[in-house]
Amino acid sequence: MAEPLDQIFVTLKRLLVQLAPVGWQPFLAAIISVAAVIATFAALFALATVLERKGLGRIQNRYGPNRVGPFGFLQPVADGLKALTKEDVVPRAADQLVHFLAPLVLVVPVFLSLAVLPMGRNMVPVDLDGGVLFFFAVGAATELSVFMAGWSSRNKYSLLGAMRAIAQMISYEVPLILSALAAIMMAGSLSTVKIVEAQAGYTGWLPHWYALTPWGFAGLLLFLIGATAESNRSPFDLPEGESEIIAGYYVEYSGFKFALFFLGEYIGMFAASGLAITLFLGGWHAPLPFLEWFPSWGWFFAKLLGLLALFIWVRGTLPRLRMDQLMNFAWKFMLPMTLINILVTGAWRFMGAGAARWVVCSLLILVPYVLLGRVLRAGGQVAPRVYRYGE
Amino acid sequence: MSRLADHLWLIPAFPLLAAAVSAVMTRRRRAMAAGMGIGSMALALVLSGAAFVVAMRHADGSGGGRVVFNFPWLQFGDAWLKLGWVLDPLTAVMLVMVSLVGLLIFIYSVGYMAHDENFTRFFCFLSLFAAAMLGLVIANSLLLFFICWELVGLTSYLLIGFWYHKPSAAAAAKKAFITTRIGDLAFLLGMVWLYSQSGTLLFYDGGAGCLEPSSLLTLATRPTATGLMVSTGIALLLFCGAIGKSGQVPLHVWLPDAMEGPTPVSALIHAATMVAAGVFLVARVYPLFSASTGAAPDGTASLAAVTWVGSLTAVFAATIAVAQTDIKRILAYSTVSQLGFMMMGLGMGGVAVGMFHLITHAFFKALLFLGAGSVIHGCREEQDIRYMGGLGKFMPVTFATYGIGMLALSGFPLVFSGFWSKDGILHAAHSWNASHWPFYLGVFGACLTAFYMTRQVAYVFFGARRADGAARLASVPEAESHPGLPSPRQAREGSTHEPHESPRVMTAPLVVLSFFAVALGFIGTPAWPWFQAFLSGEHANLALNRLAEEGALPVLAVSTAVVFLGLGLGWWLYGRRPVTRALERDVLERLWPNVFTLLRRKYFVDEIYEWAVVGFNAWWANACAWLDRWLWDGLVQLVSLTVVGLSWLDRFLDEVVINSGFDKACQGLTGGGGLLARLQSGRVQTYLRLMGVGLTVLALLLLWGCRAS
Amino acid sequence: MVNEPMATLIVLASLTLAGALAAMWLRNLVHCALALAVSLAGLAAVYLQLDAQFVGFAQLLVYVGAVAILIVFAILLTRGSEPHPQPILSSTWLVGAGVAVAVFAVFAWGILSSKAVKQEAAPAPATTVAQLGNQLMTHYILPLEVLGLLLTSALIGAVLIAMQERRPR
Amino acid sequence: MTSLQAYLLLSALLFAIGLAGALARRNAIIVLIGIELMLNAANLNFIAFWRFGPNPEALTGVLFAIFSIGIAAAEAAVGLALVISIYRHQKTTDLGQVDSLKG
Repeated sequence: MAEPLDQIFVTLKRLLVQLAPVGWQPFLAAIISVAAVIATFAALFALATVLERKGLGRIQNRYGPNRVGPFGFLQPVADGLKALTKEDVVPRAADQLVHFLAPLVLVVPVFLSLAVLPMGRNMVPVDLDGGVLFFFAVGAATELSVFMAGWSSRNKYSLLGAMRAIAQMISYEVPLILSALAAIMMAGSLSTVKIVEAQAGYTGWLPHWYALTPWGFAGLLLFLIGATAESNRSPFDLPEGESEIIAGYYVEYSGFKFALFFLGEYIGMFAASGLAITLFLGGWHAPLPFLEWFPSWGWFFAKLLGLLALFIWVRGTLPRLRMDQLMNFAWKFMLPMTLINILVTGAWRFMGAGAARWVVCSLLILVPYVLLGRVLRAGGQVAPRVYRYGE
Repeated sequence: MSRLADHLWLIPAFPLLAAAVSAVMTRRRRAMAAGMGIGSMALALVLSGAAFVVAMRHADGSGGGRVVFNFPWLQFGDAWLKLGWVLDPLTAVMLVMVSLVGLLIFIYSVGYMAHDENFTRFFCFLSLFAAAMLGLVIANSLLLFFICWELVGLTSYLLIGFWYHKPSAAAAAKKAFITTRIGDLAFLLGMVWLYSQSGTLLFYDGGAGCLEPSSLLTLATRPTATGLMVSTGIALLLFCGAIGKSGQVPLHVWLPDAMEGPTPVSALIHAATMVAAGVFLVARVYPLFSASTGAAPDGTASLAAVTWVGSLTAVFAATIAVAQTDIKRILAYSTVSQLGFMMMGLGMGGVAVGMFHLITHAFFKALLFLGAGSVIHGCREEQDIRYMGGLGKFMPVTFATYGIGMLALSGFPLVFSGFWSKDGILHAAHSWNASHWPFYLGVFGACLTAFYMTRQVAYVFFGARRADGAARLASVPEAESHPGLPSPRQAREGSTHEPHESPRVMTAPLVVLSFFAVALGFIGTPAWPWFQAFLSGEHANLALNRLAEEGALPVLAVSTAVVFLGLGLGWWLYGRRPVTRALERDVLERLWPNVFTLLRRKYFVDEIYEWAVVGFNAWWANACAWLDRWLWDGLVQLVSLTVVGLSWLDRFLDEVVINSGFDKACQGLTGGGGLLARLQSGRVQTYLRLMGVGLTVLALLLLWGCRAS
Repeated sequence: MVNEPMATLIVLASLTLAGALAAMWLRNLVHCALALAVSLAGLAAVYLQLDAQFVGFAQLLVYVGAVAILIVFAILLTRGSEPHPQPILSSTWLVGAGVAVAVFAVFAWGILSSKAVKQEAAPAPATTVAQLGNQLMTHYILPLEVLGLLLTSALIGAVLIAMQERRPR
Repeated sequence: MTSLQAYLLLSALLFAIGLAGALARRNAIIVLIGIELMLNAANLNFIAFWRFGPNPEALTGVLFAIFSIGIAAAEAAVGLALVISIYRHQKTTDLGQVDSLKG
């Protein structure tokens, strides 16, 4: 029974593909899946902007946008129209070509990275053997586009913003990949589909998700922190820090290019959280055995919205980090913790099943976590800032 | 009395003592010197007589009538060199002869040298000579014999050169000394060889002496490298010594020149004793000469050599004597001839024959020399017989004794000793079976002797007096006159006073000597050969019949005939027509002019020697000088030149090759370095470009290489 | 003779070559760096076409992601981005170009004339990342460790050189 | 012309362009970019020969390429660090002027 609903899209696509002549069928299949992915995530983008503004509002004890459409849900349409109609101002000194290409170079790789995520049973746009590697490889292009944007607009603030963004993205890329490595080690393959299958099955009521293991949970947290930094959001959104350098690297952008930057940022967030779901939250698997009836892709998008809520929550509550705190946190906390996490995963992998494994691994993670925190706090690098003059 | 043998050394000791004392005395003590000399000789004569009596008593005793006394003299290493003296008939006879003749000559020389200012020195040398001669006679060791032999040589040199201010005397002394020295060298070699072979130099040492049968046997049987027996070799070497001392043929040249010395010296040394030492040597070591392996019983090779040398000398000297004009030179050549006769006697007849002639000759030759001395003394030192003549009337005693001596020398039959001793020799020569030539030579020599003695007496004592004026001297053609000689000739020009008889001190010895010249003959006649028996140790008994034995008579007849032939010839040529003018050419010269000049010039032997020996010496000296100047000096020059050349080469090498070469090499290096430096331009792209070029070349090579495959 | 894969190859090749030429030719250094990134991305695509996925993604990740940014940073640090007056070519550029042409000629001649490269395309080898992992961890473990050491030393070296700048002032 | 030859030609051309840039351009960073291109050309060669080679399952070509990419990255880092320090010393990145290290 779950089968037809679950595979509705797959069967739909197969029907459409059979319409085309055999020679062209692979092209048609490719086009169908691409169109589907782009459509869904664009819709999600629109939904996300509204949800985020309403969520932030709620967090800041105010209403979000409620004027346009019922409860403000047509706000994205309004923003879209605004972006399209606004005049696209390009600074005279700007480097025309690079200025124009920057948003494209940002959006294209991000959409490419979506190709690897298994959104449902048999619903992965491209099943690559080195799926995770593809995801990170493509992700690396975003830094280049940030630089192009910052540099081409010939604006000191934009250049400064771009430099900060690049430094941040590079610093957090290392812990991001290493934390993903833990899941890959357990699954034994780089292919996202295999990783999700590795998390199938339930023991009693608990699903075999990696997140429910000590190293998995630590890995998930580290991954999410890396992901937020990677997409310049919330506590790590220093590049766009309005209070200091206005709007960071896309300060000279307006109109549709500005909208593209936003699109790129959100899609980046969705891709990262999608990977997080694949690696640690069991992909499209249901959380409980008796919930299997709900379609796999449903579960995937539900988890996606959950994570979105988490991001919004984090954005609303945490203050922005200072640049040196940001860097120190990355190299002196995140990097050691991810390495330890890999160590723990190794230990978990080779210790026999049972309580001992649980105790040892959790201790292995908690103790360094506490020690590292105390060391860094003592050093004064990560501690909250004390404003001696401010008070 | 045998103790006398032990003290035989006393005989030579007295004259030696006298010589020593007179040597330190000043010239004024003339009488003391003469007294010492004559006294010591008288003592020596007495002791010699005693020794003669002892020897007579021992003659028939055991040990061959020989008493020996040896004593260790010198130690070298672990061996002792022993000397000693011996008393045997031979020694006794010689002792008596030497001391008697010596004494007479000492007495004579007192008169002869009366007006000479070096009187004491003369007597010192004479005493020294007498001591040496006596020592030589008694020596029982060839070494002691050799020591005395050398002393005798020394004294002969001193006495010949007594008047050293006369250059001819000095030259004659040197000549005598050097010529005898050559002979002595052979004597020394023989002595050393004998010592090395027999191990001892003692003649008689109780069986171990070198003349005793045991060592003689070893010497005679051991061959030398040249095939001669060792004994023959040693004998010949010793005989060379004798030739030198006794003036035999090759080494006789010094004897006539020795007449430069005072006449007593000539008489003593060059007539009686010293020249006889050579003959005495041969007599003393006669066992060595006659030692043979029994192959040739009557004469070994050495005796044959002695014989031949003797006979040759006899004839050779006699021929020269015929043509001499100096009274003493005629006698000197006669002595050489008579020594040749003695050597012939020793060689053929044995010791007795030779010794008997020696003894007799000693007396009558001494007599003749002393006679000549008194003639010279009388004629104011005139020695050239051509300026004498008719002296018989002025010097009756001298004439008489001189006549006796002449007759003894020429061997007037039966009465005079010369006849018996010469006859003994001719008899031995006649019975010598190796060759008859010595006999013929002997006879011819005897005839010549008689001839030249008559010529001399005729010239001196008979004929007209020829001692007139200076004209003669200037025209004297031959080289006889010694230039610059303050000789009696200057005196002659001064005065024409009459020759006078010598004082008694000179005529007395003449008379004594003339007595002996006659008496000695009778002790050695064949009828009563006492002398020969005494020497050989047998007992002599009177047996007239031996005169008529088969061998003796013909020889006696021949010798008398020869003597009468010589006398007659001499009288025929010189006595019949006495020579009236000094410069008149000699009769023989008129007959055979060139032969006469040959003889007068003494066969040019002196010139030959002059040319040969001195020439060779001069040539060799020049050669050495040339060698030294050119070869060695040249070599040194060469070495220095090469060193200089090398240093130049070194400088050249150093300068041109090394310095400049090195500099150029360095420049080359720095140049090359500069070139390479430009390559390192510091521009990275140049390096890349080079690498690109390299890459293409390599790739091309690789592709081209494997194009074939 | 042009079959289907050759077409894509031509497209990708032209993209890569255009990027490379631009990188070498453009006056503005930043444009050169970006052109390089494009060229390397094109090359990554060529690798993918040669069925070497892992290498392609690694190329993308390392070159396009890291090296390009590094070069851009270097350009900014050495004020390369401001336009500078002198000519961009070195004085003896002709020689350099000549050498490059010679090198290309030799290689081309080698490739075209060589018989070894004549045989036809082989079926695509089915390689998976797991096989690569095995090889790396077994056969090539030493090079892997050495590479790690090399990268850490390069990292430290780069940091040292950059750090000096702050201390002297 | 087989596809292998095509890939090899592409790599040769890429190498030539890189070399030309390295030799002709004046700026040090462009030279480094040229060197990067040359290295990539070499990698392309490896992969091409691996793909059309006799036994592709040996994976040597691929591994070679991976290692070479790693090393190229390290080399680029060190190279650029050097260029930056040279710039700090001599205030220029023009290779023509940076020639003090010469014989």
